[in-house]
Amino acid sequence: MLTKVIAFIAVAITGSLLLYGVADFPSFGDPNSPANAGVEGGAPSISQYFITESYKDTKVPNLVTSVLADYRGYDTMFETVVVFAGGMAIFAILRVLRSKEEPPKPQSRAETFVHGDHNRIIVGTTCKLVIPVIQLFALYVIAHGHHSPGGGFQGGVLIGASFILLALAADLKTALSRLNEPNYIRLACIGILIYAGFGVLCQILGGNFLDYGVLQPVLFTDGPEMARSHSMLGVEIGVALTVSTIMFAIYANLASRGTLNEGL
Amino acid sequence: MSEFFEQTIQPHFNFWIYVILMMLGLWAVIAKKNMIKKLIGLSIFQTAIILFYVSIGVKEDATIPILDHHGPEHHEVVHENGEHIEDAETSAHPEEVHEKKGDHSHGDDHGHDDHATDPDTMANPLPHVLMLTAIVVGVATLGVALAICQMLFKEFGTLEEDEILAELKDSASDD
Amino acid sequence: MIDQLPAIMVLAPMFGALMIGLFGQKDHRVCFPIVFTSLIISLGAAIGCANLVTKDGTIDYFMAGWEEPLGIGIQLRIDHLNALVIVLIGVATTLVSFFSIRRVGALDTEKTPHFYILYLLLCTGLYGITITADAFNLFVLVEITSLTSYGLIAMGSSRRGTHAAINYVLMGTIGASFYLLGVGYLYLKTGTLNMHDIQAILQANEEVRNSNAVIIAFLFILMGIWIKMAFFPLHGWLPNAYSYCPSSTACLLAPLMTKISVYVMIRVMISIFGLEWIFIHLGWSHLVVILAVIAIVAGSVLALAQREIKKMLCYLIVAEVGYMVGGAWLSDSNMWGLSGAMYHVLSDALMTLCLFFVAGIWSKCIDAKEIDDLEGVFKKMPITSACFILGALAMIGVPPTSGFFSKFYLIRGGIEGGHWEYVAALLFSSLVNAVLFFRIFEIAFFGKNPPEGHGHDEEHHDDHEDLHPVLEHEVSWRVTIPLIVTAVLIVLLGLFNGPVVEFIREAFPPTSEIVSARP
Amino acid sequence: MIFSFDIIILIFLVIAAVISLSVKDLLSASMIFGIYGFLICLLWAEMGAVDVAFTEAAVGAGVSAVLLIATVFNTKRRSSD
Amino acid sequence: MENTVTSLLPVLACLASLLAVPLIVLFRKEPFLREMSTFAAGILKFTFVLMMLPIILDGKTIVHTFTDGIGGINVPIMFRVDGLGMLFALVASSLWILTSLYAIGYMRGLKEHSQTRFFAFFALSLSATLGVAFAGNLLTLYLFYEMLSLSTWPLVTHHQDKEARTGGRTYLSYLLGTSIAFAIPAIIFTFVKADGDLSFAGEAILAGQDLGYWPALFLLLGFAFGFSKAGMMPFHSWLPGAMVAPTPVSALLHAVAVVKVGVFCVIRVITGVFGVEFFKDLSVNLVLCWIAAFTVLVSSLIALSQDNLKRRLAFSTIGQLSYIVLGVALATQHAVAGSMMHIAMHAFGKITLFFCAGAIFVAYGKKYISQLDGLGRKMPFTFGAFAIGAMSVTGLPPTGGLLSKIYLVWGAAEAHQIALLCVYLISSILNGAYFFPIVYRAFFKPAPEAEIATPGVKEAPLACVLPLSITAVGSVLLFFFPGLLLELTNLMTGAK
Repeated sequence: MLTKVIAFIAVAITGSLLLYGVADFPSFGDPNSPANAGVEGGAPSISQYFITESYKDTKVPNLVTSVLADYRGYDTMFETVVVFAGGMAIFAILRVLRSKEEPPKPQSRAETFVHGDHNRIIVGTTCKLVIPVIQLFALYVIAHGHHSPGGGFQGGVLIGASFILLALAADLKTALSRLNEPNYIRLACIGILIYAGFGVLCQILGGNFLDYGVLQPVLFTDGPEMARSHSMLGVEIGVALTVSTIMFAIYANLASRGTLNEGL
Repeated sequence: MSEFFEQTIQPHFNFWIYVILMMLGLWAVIAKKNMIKKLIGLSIFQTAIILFYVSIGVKEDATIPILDHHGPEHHEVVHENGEHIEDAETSAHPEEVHEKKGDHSHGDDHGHDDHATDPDTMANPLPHVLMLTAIVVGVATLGVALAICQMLFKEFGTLEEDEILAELKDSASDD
Repeated sequence: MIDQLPAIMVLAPMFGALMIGLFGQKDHRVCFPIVFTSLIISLGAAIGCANLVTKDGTIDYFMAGWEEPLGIGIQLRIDHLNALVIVLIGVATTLVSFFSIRRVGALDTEKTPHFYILYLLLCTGLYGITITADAFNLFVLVEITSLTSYGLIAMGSSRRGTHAAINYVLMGTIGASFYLLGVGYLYLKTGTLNMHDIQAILQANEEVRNSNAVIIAFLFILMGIWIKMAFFPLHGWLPNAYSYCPSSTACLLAPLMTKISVYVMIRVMISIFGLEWIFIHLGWSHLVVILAVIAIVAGSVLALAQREIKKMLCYLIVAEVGYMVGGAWLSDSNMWGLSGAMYHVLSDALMTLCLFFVAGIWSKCIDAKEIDDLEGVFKKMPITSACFILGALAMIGVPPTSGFFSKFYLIRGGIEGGHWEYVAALLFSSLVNAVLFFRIFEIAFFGKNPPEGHGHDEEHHDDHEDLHPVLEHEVSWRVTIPLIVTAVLIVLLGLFNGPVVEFIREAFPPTSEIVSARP
Repeated sequence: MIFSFDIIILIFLVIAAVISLSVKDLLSASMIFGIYGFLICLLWAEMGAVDVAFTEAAVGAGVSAVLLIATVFNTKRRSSD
Repeated sequence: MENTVTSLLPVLACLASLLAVPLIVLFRKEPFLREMSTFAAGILKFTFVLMMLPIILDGKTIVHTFTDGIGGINVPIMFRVDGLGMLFALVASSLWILTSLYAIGYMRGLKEHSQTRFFAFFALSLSATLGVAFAGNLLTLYLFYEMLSLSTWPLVTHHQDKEARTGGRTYLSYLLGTSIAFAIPAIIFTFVKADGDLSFAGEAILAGQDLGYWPALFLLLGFAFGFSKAGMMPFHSWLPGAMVAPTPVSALLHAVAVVKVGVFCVIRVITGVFGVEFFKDLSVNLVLCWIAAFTVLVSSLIALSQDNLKRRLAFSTIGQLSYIVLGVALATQHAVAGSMMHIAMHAFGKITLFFCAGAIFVAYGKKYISQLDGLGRKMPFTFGAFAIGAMSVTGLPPTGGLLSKIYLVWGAAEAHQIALLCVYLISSILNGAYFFPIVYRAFFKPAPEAEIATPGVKEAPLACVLPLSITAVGSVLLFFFPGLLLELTNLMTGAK
């Protein structure tokens, strides 16, 4: 009870403070708010720059992609690293490497939980049909991220989800036989390496880290803008690789309590 | 009351809801005893912040932050708000045509240098970018927290905080 | 090459982590060389940057080359405020990596590569936090350090450790979210994320500067950072998390995490909001100093109540955080408090590192977790104990260790700013530290139950046997060398306090600005 | 952006959050949290943040819910609050 | 205003014993070499000090600065030798040689344990003492002050038994506690007031500053109690507690080095921080005077009631230290001079007494005054020296103690403080009252029955007796040849 009272007081204070701050916000949806249009009397805000100039700079119509992978590419790289770090942290916490400590279970608890004693024909067949479609769609999302919503993260999560689906429908072993443990960690590393590799390549060619414009001679593009555009695609592929493998890894560890021998 | 609503709440409706959601989450983190509940609360807390950020970037009558190459949507938006075109000078109309042409060959960047979109017609992309990051961070955190919860369950056989604390107290007095 | 140093510094540990992921899983022996190489590269780059700062002043590095208009890209900045902090991170992480070779053994050896991956990513995060000039990038990097430290703390922990870890996750995430929220409020009011850009806008525009939203933004950023640094009423997660996790983790986290948070607070105060606005317009100085005083006193008293060595040290960290927060908020006209706080970041990191090293060695080698287990340890492990004494003296504040000088500057700031309660709290805490450590010295020197009679009345100990069993208990050089280096650094930092503080003070606005604006 | 639509989703959002936090069955709570995720994804799509919406649909509603459910399976389904 | 000479000599003098520490540890298995290195370091140190003497007598000061102060914030580690420092260094370093000799005899005679540690910390504490003597600014002074507290702790607790532990605890908690609680704030306050200047060179630090009565009083008391090695009541009880240490430690450290460092610091503060004239103008000196006077009387009375010889000596020391503080606090020319002289005079007298106490313990294992009946006939040299030491401390001719007391009394008269003058006189009588019964007992009371069986002279080992004889002779010589001391004190007080 006491915790509830304390919680209520804390929440009430925090909430009223936040609302106090809200009071002099520009109204919702105001296109002239400082965030959207810059502070009154000052320079236009950076988002205006993005809207008006980014296509010129990068030739990528999806502004979110260009801002994500180019202007704030450094952030995005670390975002990928966050995912990777999360995966590694879960591995470090949960993974049981000495399997003899865990007595083998006669029957999967989850199996009875979900399916009773039925076999998995319907689920299995559906998944067999759906998984390739998901993966195909995921590849489209990654590749078409320049033009439509989507990109490395979304596509990566989708690929990861397809593996999760496989693990749910068949079992974890099947999914892991497609993508085993040392390999998914390696793939995750390679994903970030692709990303950071683009950055380092830029450094080698005399630009700053992630300054894709200088990659023009290497990528044989017409101008720095297209070099940026193409590099972004490469970078997104790296992101997708890491995100997909790590999402699957997180699921695999959480679902099997770190033993990786049976899923849900 | 209605005046209060119109002047204070309505223009900031989203912000009010975000505060409410956030406080729900925070309250759950502090007051709930079950770890899973706490984590759901934490996730709600984080999504509330994301909601807040996305709300910053919203512009009335603006479209999604993807430059239009394929035509109709953008025009429709512009048409719907006839006065908007006048406000925002000549809008993006002529350029749109340009783009349509250049669309098929991206390598061809000549002729696009004068391309300029009216910022007011498009949602602010920056908060979206930031929040993509925040979402991913959120799920990574959730994963780690769930992993620790499983460890907790392995060691204590429960996820209720009061039971865990009681057990810790017992083991401390045993020492 | 030279102008790429900031990026190299941040990225080297990350590449190291990736290399371990690629090659270290099968053969664990390649892990340490990779770790060491990448940390040395980072350290070298950090020293290089610091050197450049000394010569040419501030270094700006624009990620992806997006310079104009300010704020579209991500800016890194190394100036006088953080140049020494990055060197500190480099030194500390390298030293701890040595220490961790042996310490990892206590964990699941199969997880060695994963431990090192987390370790290196944490280093990346720390470097990144320190040099970034982008408010949102800071959040991302904070999350990297948080996630890796959750993993490091929870791996190989005991029951208590796991419980502490989940608390840490909850508190840490709320802290980071508060920070993010504050940045959101700021962004909403200013439309930019670059710290210097925000500052320029705030300074140019009085209406924005004094709006509720900006004040609330500051408050929430501050609260977020305070949670991260375990400032007193928000410190709950720290003692258990740091005292029940593996020693090498504690050695890495305890000295660096809280100190980096303090640095972030000072960075936010100086580079985003501006001291003048904080001290004169807001006028929260007295309130925060009083909070700091409470933190110092409470931390000291709680430390006094502990019997476990590591836990005691953890509560001392809580008290030390109070020192730094208080110091940063003293608002004395000459910025002595602020420079003292910044200097204390360096000195306290080294002191904590030294003490945690020793605590780790003790808990491993002679299985001493409580103070009472330390009977006669001085004789068994003279080198370790000597370093412990040095660290403890620094904590108490005995010259010529750095601890004395940081207290000196802080107290000076307290006197000039008229915060007598802060001065009194510092002295009180020094006294408590003295009591605490001499209690340990006594047990370690005498043993718990000393013989009743006189030493010379007993059968006389032959001098020749006096120091005989010494090195039997002393641990390997890989552990003692970092320890000794740390101890030496404590003294060196103390002896060269003048140049160091002078260097740090270059970062602050000319004092006349603040003085003239003072009511 | 349509104001009424906005309001309706927001209200549903709050309801979903409250239910997900108050239901005692953790599996249901996780599922409702998934619904919450989809609602908020809808909201963002409606606000013009399509990329965020897409990510939230995949990550927030999909993966998060799956991870929660996986953990609930491996631990206890009932909670005291 | 002064002629300064930059020289490494003070540093070398300080380092001489510090460098002996590794040697001592190195030769831990060769007792002879170990003790020789102690000895050699002592002689070397004394030589360095002597080499500086002519320069000082020329009216110059020797300065050595380690780091330059940058921008006025950095207080450098600075050595500076002037008359007062010289005087103290002379006393300390000369007595160290004798004490080393004595310690060798004592430690070997009792077959003490951990002798290596003992000698190592002994040398370390001497370095600290000289560091205090040569400190050129408040910070350096404080640094060596703390170093001394810490390096003497293992010496005090040498026996490592329960008693030593309690004594050591009291010792450190008093010394560290007061220095942290009072001295540091006082130093920093001075630093802030004087705008970054802590140097003793030139004008006194605070001279001419705008300082009110109460701040000045608090500052003064902060220093006086902060440097609690001076043993002012109520922070005196560490000194009797520390008497658990082996006698050479008590002798050198608690009659000479440690306690004198305390009063030395107080003198430095009054002359160097406040400046004698300014100090008097502030009229806070009377408060200090009365605290000191109170300490003098009370400690003398307590000493009367002690049966443990070393404890009686300890309380006597407390009283004598307050003489010195009282003298400085009077702030007249002769009183200050008397104080400075008393450092030396009392050092020789008191160390003799402690040596005697140790010698008695080595030879007969006796600690209590009531056991000493008739012992004088068995140990004529020891008790002869004891008598001389007692005379010197009491202030009777022909010993040096008389001179300093005359100066002190003269100073009191100069300041028109008749009451304080009376304090001096009364306490001198008390001194006599607690010392001479011991001498009387030893020589004239018949020995107890049991011990008559072994008549004849049986002194402590030569290494013990020789030093105490030398110091006793030294006490007498100082009466006849006080020229050097007078010259050095005159350098400080500015008298012709």
